[in-house]
Amino acid sequence: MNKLDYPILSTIIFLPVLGALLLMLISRARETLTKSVALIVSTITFILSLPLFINFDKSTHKMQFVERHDWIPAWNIKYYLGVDGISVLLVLLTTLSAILCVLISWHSIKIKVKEFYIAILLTCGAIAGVFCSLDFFLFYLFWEAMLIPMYLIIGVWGGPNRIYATIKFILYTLVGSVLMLVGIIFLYFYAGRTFDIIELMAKTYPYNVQFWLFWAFFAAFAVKVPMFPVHTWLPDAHTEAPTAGSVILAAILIKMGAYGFLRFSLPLFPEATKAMVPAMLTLSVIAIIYAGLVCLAQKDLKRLIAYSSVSHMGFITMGIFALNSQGIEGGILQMINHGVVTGALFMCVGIIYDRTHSRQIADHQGLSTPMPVFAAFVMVFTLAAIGLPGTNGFIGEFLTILGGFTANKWAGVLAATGVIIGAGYMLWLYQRLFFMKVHEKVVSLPDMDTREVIALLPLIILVLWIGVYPVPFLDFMHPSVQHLLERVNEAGNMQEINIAKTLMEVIR
Amino acid sequence: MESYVLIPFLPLTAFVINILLGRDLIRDKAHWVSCLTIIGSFVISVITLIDVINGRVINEDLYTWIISGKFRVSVGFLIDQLTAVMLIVVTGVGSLIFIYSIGYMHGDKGYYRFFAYMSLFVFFMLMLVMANNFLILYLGWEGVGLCSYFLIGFWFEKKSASDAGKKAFITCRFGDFGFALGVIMIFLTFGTLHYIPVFAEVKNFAGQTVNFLGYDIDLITLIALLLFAGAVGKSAQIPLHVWLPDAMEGPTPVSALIHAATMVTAGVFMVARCNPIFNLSETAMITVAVIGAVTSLFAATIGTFQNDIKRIIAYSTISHLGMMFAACGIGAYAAGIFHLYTHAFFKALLFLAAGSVIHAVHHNDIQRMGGLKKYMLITYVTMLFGALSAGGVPGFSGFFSKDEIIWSTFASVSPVGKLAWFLVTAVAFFTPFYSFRMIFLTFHRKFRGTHHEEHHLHESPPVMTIPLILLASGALAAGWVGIPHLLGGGAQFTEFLKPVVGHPELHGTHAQEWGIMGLSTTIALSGIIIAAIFYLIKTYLPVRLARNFSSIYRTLFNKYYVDELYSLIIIRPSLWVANSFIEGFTDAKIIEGIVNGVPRSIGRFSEKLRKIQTGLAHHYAIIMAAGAFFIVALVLLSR
Amino acid sequence: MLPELFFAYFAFAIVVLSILVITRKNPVHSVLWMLLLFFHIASLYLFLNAEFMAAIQVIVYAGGILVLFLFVVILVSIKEELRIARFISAWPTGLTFAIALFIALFFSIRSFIAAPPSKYTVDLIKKETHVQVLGKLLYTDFLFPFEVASLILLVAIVGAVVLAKRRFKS
Amino acid sequence: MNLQLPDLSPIMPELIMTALALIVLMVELLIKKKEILAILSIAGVALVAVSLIGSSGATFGGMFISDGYSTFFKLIFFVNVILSILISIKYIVIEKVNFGEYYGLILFSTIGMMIMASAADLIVLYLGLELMALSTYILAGFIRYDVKSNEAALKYFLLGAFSSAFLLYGISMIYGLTGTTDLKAISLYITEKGLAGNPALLLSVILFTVAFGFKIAAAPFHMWAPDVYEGAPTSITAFMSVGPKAAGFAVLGRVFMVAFASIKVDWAAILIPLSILTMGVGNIVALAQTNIKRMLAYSSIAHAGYALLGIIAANNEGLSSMMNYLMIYAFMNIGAFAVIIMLRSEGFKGEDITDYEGLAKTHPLSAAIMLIFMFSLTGIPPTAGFIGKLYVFMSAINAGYTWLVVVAVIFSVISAYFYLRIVMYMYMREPKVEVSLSTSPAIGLALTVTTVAVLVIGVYPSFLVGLARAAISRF
Amino acid sequence: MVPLNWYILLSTVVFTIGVFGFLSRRNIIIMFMSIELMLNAVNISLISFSHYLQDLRGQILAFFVIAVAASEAAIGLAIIIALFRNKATAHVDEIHEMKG
Repeated sequence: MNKLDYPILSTIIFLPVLGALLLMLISRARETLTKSVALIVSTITFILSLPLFINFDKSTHKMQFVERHDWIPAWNIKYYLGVDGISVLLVLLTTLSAILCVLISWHSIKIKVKEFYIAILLTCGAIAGVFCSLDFFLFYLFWEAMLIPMYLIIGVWGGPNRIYATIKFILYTLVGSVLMLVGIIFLYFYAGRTFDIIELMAKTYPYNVQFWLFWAFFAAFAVKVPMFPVHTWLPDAHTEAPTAGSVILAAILIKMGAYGFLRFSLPLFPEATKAMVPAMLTLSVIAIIYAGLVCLAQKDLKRLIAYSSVSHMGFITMGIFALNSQGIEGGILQMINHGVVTGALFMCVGIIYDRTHSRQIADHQGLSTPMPVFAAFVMVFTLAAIGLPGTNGFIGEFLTILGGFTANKWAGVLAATGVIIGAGYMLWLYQRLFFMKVHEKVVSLPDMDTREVIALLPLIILVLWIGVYPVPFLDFMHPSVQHLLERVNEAGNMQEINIAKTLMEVIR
Repeated sequence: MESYVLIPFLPLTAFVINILLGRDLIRDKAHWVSCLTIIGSFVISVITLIDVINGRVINEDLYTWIISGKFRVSVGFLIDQLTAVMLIVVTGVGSLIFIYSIGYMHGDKGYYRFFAYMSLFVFFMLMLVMANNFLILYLGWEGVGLCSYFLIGFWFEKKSASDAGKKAFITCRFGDFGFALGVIMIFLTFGTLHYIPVFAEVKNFAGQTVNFLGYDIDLITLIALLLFAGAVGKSAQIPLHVWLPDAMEGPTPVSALIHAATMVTAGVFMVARCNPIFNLSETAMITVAVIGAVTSLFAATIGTFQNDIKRIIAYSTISHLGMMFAACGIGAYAAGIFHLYTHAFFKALLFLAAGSVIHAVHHNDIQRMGGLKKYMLITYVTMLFGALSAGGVPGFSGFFSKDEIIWSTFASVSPVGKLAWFLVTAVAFFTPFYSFRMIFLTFHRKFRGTHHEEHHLHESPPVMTIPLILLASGALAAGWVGIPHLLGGGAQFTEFLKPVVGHPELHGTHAQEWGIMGLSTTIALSGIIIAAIFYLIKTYLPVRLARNFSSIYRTLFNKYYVDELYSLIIIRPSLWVANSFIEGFTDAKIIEGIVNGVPRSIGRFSEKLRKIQTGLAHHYAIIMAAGAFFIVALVLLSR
Repeated sequence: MLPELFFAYFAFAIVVLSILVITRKNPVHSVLWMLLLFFHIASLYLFLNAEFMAAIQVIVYAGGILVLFLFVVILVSIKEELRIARFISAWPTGLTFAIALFIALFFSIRSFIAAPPSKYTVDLIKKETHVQVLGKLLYTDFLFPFEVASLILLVAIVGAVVLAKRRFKS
Repeated sequence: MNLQLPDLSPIMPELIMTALALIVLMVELLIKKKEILAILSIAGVALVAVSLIGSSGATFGGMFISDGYSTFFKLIFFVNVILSILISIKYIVIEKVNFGEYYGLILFSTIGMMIMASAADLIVLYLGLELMALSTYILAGFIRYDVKSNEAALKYFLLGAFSSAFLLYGISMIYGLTGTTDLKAISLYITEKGLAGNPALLLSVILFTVAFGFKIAAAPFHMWAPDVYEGAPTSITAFMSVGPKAAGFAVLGRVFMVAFASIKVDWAAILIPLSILTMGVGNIVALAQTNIKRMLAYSSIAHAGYALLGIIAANNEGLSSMMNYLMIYAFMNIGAFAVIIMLRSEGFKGEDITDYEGLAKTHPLSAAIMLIFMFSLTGIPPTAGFIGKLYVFMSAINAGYTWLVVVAVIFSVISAYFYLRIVMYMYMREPKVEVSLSTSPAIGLALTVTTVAVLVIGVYPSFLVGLARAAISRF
Repeated sequence: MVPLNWYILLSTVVFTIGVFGFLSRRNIIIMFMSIELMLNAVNISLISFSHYLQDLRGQILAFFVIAVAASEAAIGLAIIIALFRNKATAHVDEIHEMKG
C-alpha cells in the first residue's frame, strides 16, 4: 500500500534515533558540530516526510504508506505503521517541530549540549512513532518510551523547580498510561489475541466492556491532553522546561492525548463514547473557561501560556466529543493550529528569556520599542491564539464551537465565552509585555537575529496559510472523519443509557 | 474576475508593502503607497457604483474558504446598491482622511506603521461591506476591530492609549460573541451562510421556535437579536458604548475614519443588510429601535457636558448612530443608511477640524481654548459647516437625513415609533446645542490658554485644510441626493436603496410632515441659540446651573458612571474569581492538594511502615510466625 | 496398656525437657537438659523400632552437635548471661503467636488421615536388620540425595573453615 | 547385592558443576592469583551450559527430572553466576576477601539451585535447598571482619533455618498424608483419595508457602531481605537477589503445579494476598530508603510480587511469563548492581544514594547505563523490564485477575518514584563528592552484556519469550 | 497400640515449644537450640509416620535432616564465632546495625 519506494514512516521515526546514535559518537567538546548534525538530521527527516503531504491520497479513509512486518509472533504483535487523515498532519507537525526545537535552543542550551540534542531527537522520533503505530503494542512502546527523554529534557535543562515538575509529569503520565496498558491487554484477550488496531476496530464490544475500557483509556489520554481535573502537571512542566521542551510539550506531546481519543476511544468504544459525551463536553467546557480565568491571574509568562493551552485543548476535546464532522475536523485542525501557535509563543518566550533570563511579565514592559520585529511576530501569534479571522486559530475555534454548539447548545455558548476570556488575557499579556513605558531592564535588548526569524517564519506562514486557505488541510481529514463518524454512529443508539444506570449494572 | 476585486486588495497590498518595507526602505514616504492605493480603490468604487446604478448586481465567489461536512463557505463578494453606497463612503471619505493624515501624522516615528494599519483597516472594512456571506462579514467585522485596536493604541507608550485599544477590542468581543452565535444559528437553520439563499429561505422559518438553553424562543428573533448584539458592540450602543469615548486616545484621523465615518457604522450596515431577517421579528425590531433611540438621547446628554473636544464629537457619534438604529428599528433602513452616508461626511469633517485645532493647541480641553477664529479661519469655517450639518440646519445634508428619520419614526406603524420620534426629537435639540457649545468655546471670545501656547497658534498646512474644505462641501451638499419629495426632491437615495432594503409603510399626511419638519428645525435652531446665550452672552449661566444642579451635572459629566459600574460588576469580579478563587483556591488547594497530598501521604506511610523493620531477628521471626498463623487461620475459617 | 504408659512418660518428659531447654537462664544448663532430651527422643525412636535412627540421634546430636554447642557456650560469659534477662522484651508477643500457631496446627492436623501402610512391615525389618534395610535404600533408591548430603557436609566444612579460621586479611 | 548405576545423562550438568567446584577448591590451594579461579569457573559454567543440551529426562527413580522447565531455570542460574563472578573479581579484592573458596561456594550454591530446579522429590528438594542456603549463608558473611556482613549472615542463617524447619514440618505432613515424597505420586494420591480441601493438606501447602515465600522474599516472610542485602558483600547481594529467588520460584512452580495441581484454587487464594502484600511492602517501603542496596532489596521484594502473578495465573502461560520475568530480572538487577559495585572503591562505600549526585557529569556513560537499568526496573519500554511486566500482566489478565493487575500497575507507578529518584540524582543534581569508579574489564563485560540484553529483549523479546514457551511446553 | 495422632501431637507440641524459644530467647545459642528442637520435632513425626506407614522414606528423610542439622550447626556456630570476633555479644537483640 506504500506508494513510495522507501519506508517513509520508519524513516521518519528512526532517522532521528540514528541521528541520536550518531551524536553519541561525537566528542563532547565539539558543540557546534553536535548542533549542526542535529539540525541536519532533523531537516532531512522533515524533507523526507514531505511526501506524506504531497503523495497522500485524500480520497480514502484507508491507512496509507502502510508498513507491516511480523515482530513478536509469540503474541501476534506486528510492526505495523500507517497514517490516515487523522494522523498524517500530526506526523508532519512533529517532524517540523524537531527542526524548530533544534534551532531555538541553539544558544540557550549551555550544559550537556550533546545529551540535549540526543534527547530532543529521540523524543521527536518516539512521538512520530506514536502517531504512526497501528499496533497497540508498538503504540504503547512509543507512548511510554517518549517519557524517558522528555523526563531528562525537563529535569536536566529545566528551571529552578524542575525536579518537582519532572516527577509530577512522569507520575501523572504513568498513572494514566498503566491503566491504559491494562485496558489494552484486556482488549487483546477479549478480541482474541490481537494488538492490530484495525482488526480491533472491526469488532464490536458489549457495553460494559466498552464502559470500563473507555475509562481506562480516558485515564491515559485525559492526562496527556490535559483535561480539566488532571491538568495541573502541565503548567509546572511548561514553566520549568527549557524552551525546546515547552515547544515539544505544547506542539506535539499533548496532542498525543487528543489523538488517542480520536484514534482509539471513539472507534473502539462508540457506545460508551456516546454515553459519556455529556461528561466529556462538561469537562472540556470547564477546561476552556476555568483555564482561561486562571490565565488572568498569572504573573509568569510560561505559566500563562501553559494554562492558555489547557484552555485551547478544551476546545479540541469539545470538538472531538461533539461527534460531528465540523467538531472533529475542527478539533484536528485546531491540534495543528495549537501546535503551531502555542509552540511559536513558547519559542517567543524563549527568545525573551534568552535575553533577560526572567519569565516574569512585570519585567518586560514596553518591549516593542527595542524589539519591533519581535513584537510584530508575537502579535501575529497572539491574534492566532485569540482566533482572529484570517488566522488559523479562527478556523479551528469556529469549527469546534460550531460542532460543540450543534452537539449541545450550552457547550457551544460557554465555549464561545471562552473566546472572550481568551482575547482578554492574551491582549492584556501583549499590552503588559510590549506596550507602555519601556522597562529599564529591556531598553537595550537586541531584536531577533536571523536564526530566530528563520525559526519563526515557517510558523507565521502556516498561521496565515491555514487561516486564509485551510481547504488543503481540511481535505486530508474528510474521508477519515466521515468513516470515523459512521463507525461511531452505526453502533446501536445508546444515548439513553446514563452513567448511573451503567454503574449499577456493572456493580451487580 | 473583474476590477472590483481590486477594491479591497489594493489597500491590502499597501499594508503588506508598508509593514514589510516601511521601517527600513519607505519610512516617511509610506503615505504614497497607501494614498495612491485607496484613491485607486475609490476610482474603481465609483465605476462599480455606476455599474450598479445601471442595474448590475455582482455576486461572485472567489474560492472556497472552509469545507467541513455540510459546512461550506467561500470567499466571495456581493455588490449591490447598499454595498455600492458603503464603498463610496469608505473609500471616498477614507481617501480624504488619508491625505489629511499626511500632514497630521507628519514626523511621527510610527509614520509607516500608521499608514500600514490604516490601509489594513480599509481592506477589512471593504471586505465587511463587500462580503456575500456571513463568515466573510465576520472576518471584516473582527478585522476592523483589530485595526481599531492597533490604531487606538497607536501611541502605545501611553498606558491610557494601550488600555483604550484593549478596551475597544474586548468590549466589541462581547458583542461579537453574540454575533458569532448568530452566525452559527444561521448555519444550523439554513445550512448555509451565503446571503442570497439565507434571505430567500428566511420566510419559511418565520414563527418557528427553537429551544435555546432551555427557553423556547422564536427562531428568527433569536438570530436577529444575536446578530444585533454584534452591532451593539461595534456601533457602541448601550450597553456596550463605553469603548468609543476612550477610543479618542488614538490619533485624530483614526477617530475620524474609524470612529465616525466607517467602522462604527458597520453595525447599521449589518442590520440593514440583514433586513429580511429583522423584518420578520417584531421583537427584534422593537429592541433595535428602542436601544437606538435611547442611546441617541443618552449619548447626547453626556456629550453636552464634556470638555474634551474629541469626546464631545465621540458622544455625538454615538448619538447619531443611535438615530440610525432607531430608523432601522422602525424599518426605515434607507433613512438609516442615508444618515450614515451624510454623517460620514460631517462627522469626519468635525473630527478632522478638531484635529487641526489640536494640532495647533496641543491639547483637547475646550475650556483652555477660545478665540481661535482669528488664527485658523479655514478650520473655523469648515468646522462650522460640520456643526450646522450635524445640527440639522436646513439646507445642510445632515438636515435631510435627520429629517427623514424623524419623519419616518413619527409616521411609522411600529408600536415604538412615537417613542422613538420623541427621543430623536429631543436629540435634535441637544445635537446643535453641544456642537455649537464646542464651536463657541473653541473659536469665539478670547484665548484662555497660556501665552506660550498662544503664539504657537497657526493654521494647519494645506494638505490638511484641503481635505477639510472638500469634506465641508460634502457636509453641505452630500445630502442633496436625498432631498425628500416634499421639498420637490426626488429622494433618489431612498429609491436607489429600495431593491435591497425595501421601504417602510408610513401613515401620515403632508401637513403632518411639514409640521414635524418645522418642529425639528425650530428645536434645532433653539438649540443653537441657547448655546449662544450660554457661551457667548451670559457665560456665567452654565457655571451657576452646574452649581445648582450639581448632582445631575456630576452624573452627566461622569457619563452616568457606566464605566465604574462595569468595572464593579464585571472586571473586578472576574479578576477576583481568577486570582483568589480559581488560581488561589481550586487549583492550588483542591486539585494540587490532592495531587501532592496523595504521594506525600504514601511517603509518610512508607516512613511508618519501615519502622516495622526493627533490625531485630526476633521481630522478623515473630512476623513470619504471625504470617504463617494468619494464613492458616484464614484458610481454616474460610472453609 | 503398657505402651501407652511408656509413651505417656516419654512424651511428658520430652515436653518438660524441651521447655526446660528453652527457659534455662544458663546456656550450659540448657545444653545439658538438651542432652537428656535427646536421649529420651532416641529411646522414643527405639520404641518405634528405628534402632539405627536412635543410634544416630545419640551419636550425631548428643555426641557431635551438642559438643559443638558446648564449645561455643564457653565463649559466652556465663556471669553476664545470668545477670541479664533471658527473654527479649517482646516475648509475650512471641508466646502469643507460638500458642496461636500451635492452635492453628492442632486444628489442621485434627483432620489428619494417614496413608495406607506400605511393604516394610515390622517383622520384615526385624528379619533383615534395620541398618541393612536402611543402608540398602540409601545406596540404591536414595543414592542421589545421599550424594547431595555429602556435598552439604563438604560445604559445611569449607564454610566453617572460611568463616572461623583465623587468616591474615589478604 | 548388585548396585546398578542409574542413567547419569540427565544430571550431567550437575556432575560437571560439582567437579568444577571441587577443582576450584583444590586449585585454590595451589595458586596465588585468584582471578584464575574466576576465569576457570566462568569457563566451567559455560561448559556446563553446553552440557545442558544433552541432558533431559528423569533419573534416580524419578527423583531428579531434567526438563525444559528446569533447563530454563538453570540458564537463569548460569547467567546469574557468570555475571556475579564477573562483577566480583575486582570487588572482593577491594573488600580484601580475595579467597578461592568464594568461587567454590558460589558454584556449590548454584549446584543447590540446579538441584532444586530439577527436584521431583521432596527429599531432593529439601537437600538442594539446604545446599544452596548453606553456601549462601557463608557467602553473606564472607567479609568476616565486617560487622554488617556478620550480621547479615547471622540473620539470614537464623531465619533461614527457622523457615526450613517449617518446610520440613510441611514435608513430614505431606509424607504422613500421602505416604510418599514424590511430587507426581503426591498429586495422584490427592486426586484419587480426594484429599483436596483436607486442612492437614492445606496446612502443609501453607508451610511450603512460608518456606518458599522466605526464599523468594515474599511479604510477610521478606523481613530478612533488606538487612541481608544491605550487609552482604554487594556481589553476593546481586547473586542472592536473583539466584535463590529464582530457585525459590522454580520449586514453588513445580511443587504447586505438579504436586498440588488439584487444589490450584486454594493455593491461588493463598498467594493472591501474599503477592499484593509483597508488591505493596516492597514498593512503598523502598520510597523511604537512602541506601541503594537496601532500596534494591525492597525493589527485589516488589519484583517477587510481580513474578508471583505468573504463578497465580496457574497455567503454563503464567509459568512461562514468570520464568521470562526472572530471566529479565536477572539481567537488569545484576546490571544495576554492577554499577553500584563500581562506586565501591578503597575507603568509599558508595552505597548512599546521595553518592550518585551528578554522576552524569563525572561519569556520563555509567550514568546512562544506570539510567537504562532504572527505567527497566520501573518497567518502561523499550527496556526488557517492560516486556517482563507485560507478559506477567498478560497471563494474569488472561487468567481473569484483571483487578489484581490494576493493583500491580498502580504499585509499579509508585515504584517509578524511587527508581527515577536515582536518575534524578545522577542527572539533575550537581556532584558533591568526587566519585572514582573502580572499573575493570570484567565489570565492563558484565555491563555490556546486561545493557545489551536489556535493550535487545526490550525491542525484540520474541527469542526469550519463545524460549520460555518452549521450555514450559516440556514441563 | 499408641495411636499415631499422639505422636503427631507430641511433635507439634515440641515444634511449637521450639518456635516459642526461637521467638523469645535473646541468646543466639539458645535460639539455635530451639531450631534443633523444631527439627527433632519433625524427626519424631517423620519416624513415627514411617513406622505406621511401614515405609522407610520417613526415616531416610530424618537421617538427612540430622545430617543437615549437623552441617547447619557447624556453619551457624562458625558465623557466631565470626561475629564474636567483631562484636562480643551473644544476644541477637543487640545486633541491629541495619534496620528500617
